[in-house]
Amino acid sequence: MLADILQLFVAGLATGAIYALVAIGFTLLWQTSQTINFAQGEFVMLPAFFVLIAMGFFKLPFWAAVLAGGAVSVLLLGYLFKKLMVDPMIRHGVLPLVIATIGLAILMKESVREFYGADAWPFPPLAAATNVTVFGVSFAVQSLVVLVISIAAVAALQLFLNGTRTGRCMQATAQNPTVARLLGIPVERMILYTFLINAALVVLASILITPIYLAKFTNGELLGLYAFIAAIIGGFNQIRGAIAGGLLLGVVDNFTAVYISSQYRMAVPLVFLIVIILFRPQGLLGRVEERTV
Amino acid sequence: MSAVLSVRGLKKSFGGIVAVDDVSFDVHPGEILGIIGPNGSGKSTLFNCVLGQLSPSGGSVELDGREVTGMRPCDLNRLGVSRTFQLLQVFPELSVRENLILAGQEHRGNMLSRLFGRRDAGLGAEADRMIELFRLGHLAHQKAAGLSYGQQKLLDAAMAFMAGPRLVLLDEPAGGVNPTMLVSLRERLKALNTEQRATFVVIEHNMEFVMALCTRIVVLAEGRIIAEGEPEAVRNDPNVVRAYLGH
Amino acid sequence: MSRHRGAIGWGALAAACVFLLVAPFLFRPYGVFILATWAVMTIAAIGLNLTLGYAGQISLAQAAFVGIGSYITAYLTTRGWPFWPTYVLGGVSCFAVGWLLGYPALRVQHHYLAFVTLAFNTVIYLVFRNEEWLTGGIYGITNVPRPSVLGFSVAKPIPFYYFCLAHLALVSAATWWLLRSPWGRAFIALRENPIRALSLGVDTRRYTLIAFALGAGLGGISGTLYAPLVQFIDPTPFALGLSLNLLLMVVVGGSGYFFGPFLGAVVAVLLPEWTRFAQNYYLMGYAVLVMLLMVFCPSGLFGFADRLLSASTTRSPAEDGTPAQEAAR
Amino acid sequence: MTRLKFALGAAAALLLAGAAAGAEVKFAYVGEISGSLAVSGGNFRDGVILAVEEINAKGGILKQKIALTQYDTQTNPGVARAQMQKALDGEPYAVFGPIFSGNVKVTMQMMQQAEVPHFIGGEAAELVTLGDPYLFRTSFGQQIGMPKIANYIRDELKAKTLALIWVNNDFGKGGRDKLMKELAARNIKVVADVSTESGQVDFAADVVKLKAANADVVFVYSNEEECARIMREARKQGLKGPFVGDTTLLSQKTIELAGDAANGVQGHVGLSADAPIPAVADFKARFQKRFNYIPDHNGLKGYSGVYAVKYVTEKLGKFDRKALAKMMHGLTITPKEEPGILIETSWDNTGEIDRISFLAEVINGQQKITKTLPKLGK
Repeated sequence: MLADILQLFVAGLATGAIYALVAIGFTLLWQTSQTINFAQGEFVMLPAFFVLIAMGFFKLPFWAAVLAGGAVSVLLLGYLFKKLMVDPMIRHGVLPLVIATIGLAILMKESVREFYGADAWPFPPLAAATNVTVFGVSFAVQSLVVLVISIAAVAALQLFLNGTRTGRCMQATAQNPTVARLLGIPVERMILYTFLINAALVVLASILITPIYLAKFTNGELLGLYAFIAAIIGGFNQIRGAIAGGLLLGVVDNFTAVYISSQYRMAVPLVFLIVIILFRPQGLLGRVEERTV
Repeated sequence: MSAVLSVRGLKKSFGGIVAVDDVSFDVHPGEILGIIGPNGSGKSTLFNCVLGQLSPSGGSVELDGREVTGMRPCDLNRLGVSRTFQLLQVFPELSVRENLILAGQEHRGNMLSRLFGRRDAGLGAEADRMIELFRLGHLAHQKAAGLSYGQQKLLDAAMAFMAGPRLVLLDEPAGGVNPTMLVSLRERLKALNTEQRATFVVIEHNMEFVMALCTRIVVLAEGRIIAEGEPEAVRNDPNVVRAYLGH
Repeated sequence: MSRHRGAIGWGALAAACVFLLVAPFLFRPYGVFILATWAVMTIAAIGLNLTLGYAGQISLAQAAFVGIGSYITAYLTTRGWPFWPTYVLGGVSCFAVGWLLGYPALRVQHHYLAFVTLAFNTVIYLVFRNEEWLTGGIYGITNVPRPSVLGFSVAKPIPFYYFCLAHLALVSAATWWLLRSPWGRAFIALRENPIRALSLGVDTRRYTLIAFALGAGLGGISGTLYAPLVQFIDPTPFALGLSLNLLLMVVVGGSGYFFGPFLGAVVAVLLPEWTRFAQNYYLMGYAVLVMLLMVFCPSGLFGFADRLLSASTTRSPAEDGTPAQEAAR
Repeated sequence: MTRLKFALGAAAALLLAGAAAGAEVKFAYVGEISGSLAVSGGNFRDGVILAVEEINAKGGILKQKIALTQYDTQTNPGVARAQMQKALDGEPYAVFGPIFSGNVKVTMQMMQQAEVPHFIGGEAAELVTLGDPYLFRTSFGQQIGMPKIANYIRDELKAKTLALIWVNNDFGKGGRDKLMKELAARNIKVVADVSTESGQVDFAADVVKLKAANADVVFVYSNEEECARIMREARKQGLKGPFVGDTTLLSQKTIELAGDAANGVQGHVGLSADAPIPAVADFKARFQKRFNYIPDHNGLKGYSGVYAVKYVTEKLGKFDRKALAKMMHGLTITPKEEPGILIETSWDNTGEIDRISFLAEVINGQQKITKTLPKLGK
């Protein structure tokens, strides 16, 4: 019993950590450029395939492939995404961009399905698929690795944002671009950085989960949705919030499936979310975004 | 004579900062009361508390002797209190005429009659009268977005009078309006004051404007009333001078 | 100049109407079915446009309402009910549910609201799928009968197409009329500046609920037509995808423009068909087209047309409601 | 990569087909190319393509080349109906697909009216009971597979209790409901009934539930990659088997994805590209060469379906839909008569299909057929 709970908890954390990684991206983009990226899930799905292509087609060793695929992804999902889609549209409010990203999601999914194949493909794991058993509970080394690496990544990100000048400039930009501009911060560049960071995060997420999820063109669908939920629960304007939201969601989801209903598994976290939003409209750890009178 | 509006011990604090501190004053029928004070003296906050835009932390607001503290703005408006905002607040996508009709429609009939009744809610004539009064005739059918700043200011003010209010609170009506326009605006307000027996409260920076327009003046500083009385008296009040110079 | 502008609007409208009336004689049954689908989806999109385009309240739950409408009609007509009562019931119950769903809208804003509605949609979908005793679960409801009007059956493709078209005309007329009423004015005020509206006596709370409920109601109506159109109902069509698709219709067409949804639905329903010449690539082609559309006319097709026309003419009276001007409001 | 080449190739082939018109017989694939059933649909479609290309290479049917057109239902009944209408407007000789049973149901009436034989991939039990004389299965319905499995669980495994984990879509739910009935009839108690989502990746919670039930047998009924993930999680949590499944659980794809975790699973294999039959192995090789991936049983379904049409049409000596449908009923085709059928196959007069099937077990990464179950007819 207790073992089960521990089991569920850790498994939930591992999945939640991934949601968190992706949710942080959501949050960053929203903060700095009011971008809601409905293709975020597909952003995680794609890099794995770049790696597979690099390995299968260009015959690179795994790590080289990861670097190559990562670089391509950051260029595509970070730089080009901002230059070609966000920049022309952002002036016109949130909705057109949302629609465009929905289109982008379809495009990415369909391209992978058509050019690489519809079935799931195995992906080389970062750690051996073995388990460690700690008092009666066995944990997959993989999920532990996922957990550790994502925590490390988040910590590094926080260190960067709070510890370095650029990081602080980015935060200033996030809090209030206008003021930041007045302070002489190169807002445009800072925004670009957030897009690159987002791309880096999804690449990391992709490398971490694909060995467990298996590489498949539909991987993005649920993941993107869950990451979005996590970001919202967390308040959508707080990195800490996104993390909390992600972990919370992962754990709640697991416990729901066991102790409430597996048929309504998808629904419970959402209802839970509605309740949170109704009683804390600014989200779990969110700041209130004042609306000017 | 009994007050149209009487504010008693009104308080509003945001976290630690006290923006409005124990403010009390009356507004009498037919008068034009000016509220002046340096920036950040809590004028607009006071307004927003009186009008239910913000809920006051303490004190009470009475309209014709009826407690209306913290009442929703739309209900307060239906009781005959209308206002303008410091920043421009017209509806850019609606035509001038539509803006005016909107400003009045919620005072006519009920939801159903508004749905099934006349398209202009029977306010067409009234709207045209306002358009005349504020010299907006040639613009009647233009989108508000197409108006100049001054013209929008006029429209903004005109909207406040559509429903024949008992009490009108104007938040910096003169802000950013050019001198000539300023004169015509002042005339309009005086005219309305005499014709409609409408009562005004005016927040304003522009001293000339206030002195010329108002019959009585309340001076705020750091959220407290430091002086109150006839324009002349206030002008010479040492506290007021200090407050403004000290600013 | 407003003449010329109006002329363009009315001309286009007239042409479109004529086309829709003669369409069945130009196309094979497949084309007629697609057009009927277009009509049904347009009704749902008009509803969403009320909520989003006019009242400025984003909703990602429209598919749920289409679903509720569909299931009500499917469930009852397959149990011997005549169509019309289910039609009314579908619209009314969605109106009611929409009203309730509107309450969160009073508390939360923007993406939070989008999210509450998104969550609602997911929950409803799971109910459709899991409550087999009621909805037939994943087996769905088969052989939904097509109604008859005054004893004249519209089961055949062409009559049913005209049946859907008639409903679309009805809904459009009603919406047009609604938007010219003080309600329409209040909706726009709600979208552009709720705080000012509030200070002018507009009970924003009530109008928000109404906007939500009306949008939902139209979703339900379109659902009650969707069931007899496809004649088989299962949960899959009513997942989040359709809600996003409807959002796409509204935004691509031009949210807040009366005729936006009509064009948006053309893009969402017909475009994938036209791109099918690209064989396996048709969905990609569709996606790319949507992205380009958003990049080049972010205010939607009507926003685009409106800009072109305003460029060629000066600002013009917004009184007599020509499409172009209605669009402009 | 090769998919790209193939796609271009297909496009080119299409143009050519258009150019070299002449005597053609129209086949249509109407099924799931995108959407949640894209994998099964894609397999089925590629099976059809392979068969069509082979037949055309050999000069076609009755000297007429087959012109194949594809229609994507997006796994959505509304779209399916539209696409089927579009296909019918082209007056095809025979239609293949859909795979999604919902899409079969929504199009059935139209097919009946149009009197076009259609060879479906849907395995939902009730499809053949709706009285459509033009409907033919390409693999047998769950109402035929499940009794075999239930018997196996009772007789071979001597199980009294069973824990069931299934994917909540028309395939999983349909099979689950059937199996429940059969188990009840053999009074085997279902002590855990765990529903999972298609595309689900984290099965920790579900396996915890299975463990808690601690049943004699764990029955896994889902699509290949979910099966693989379930098995991995089960091994991880040390869930004791035996693990029983039908077709998908024992498919080569599942084994490839699950690795060692798949070892020891056993069960029933209806139609399988791994069947111990030279013709099937040969088909698998050709398919893999052509499309660069391993077919699942849907590949075989599409492939053999096309050959059934070829066989019957040539027997009739003319293209006659009605006659084709009539002849199919109660027909048995053996590989001797038509190699393309791969396995001896019979259709009864409801369009239900009957084939031999297998009991198998996964032994160090390989599916080993332990027993061949005869056709029900014999």
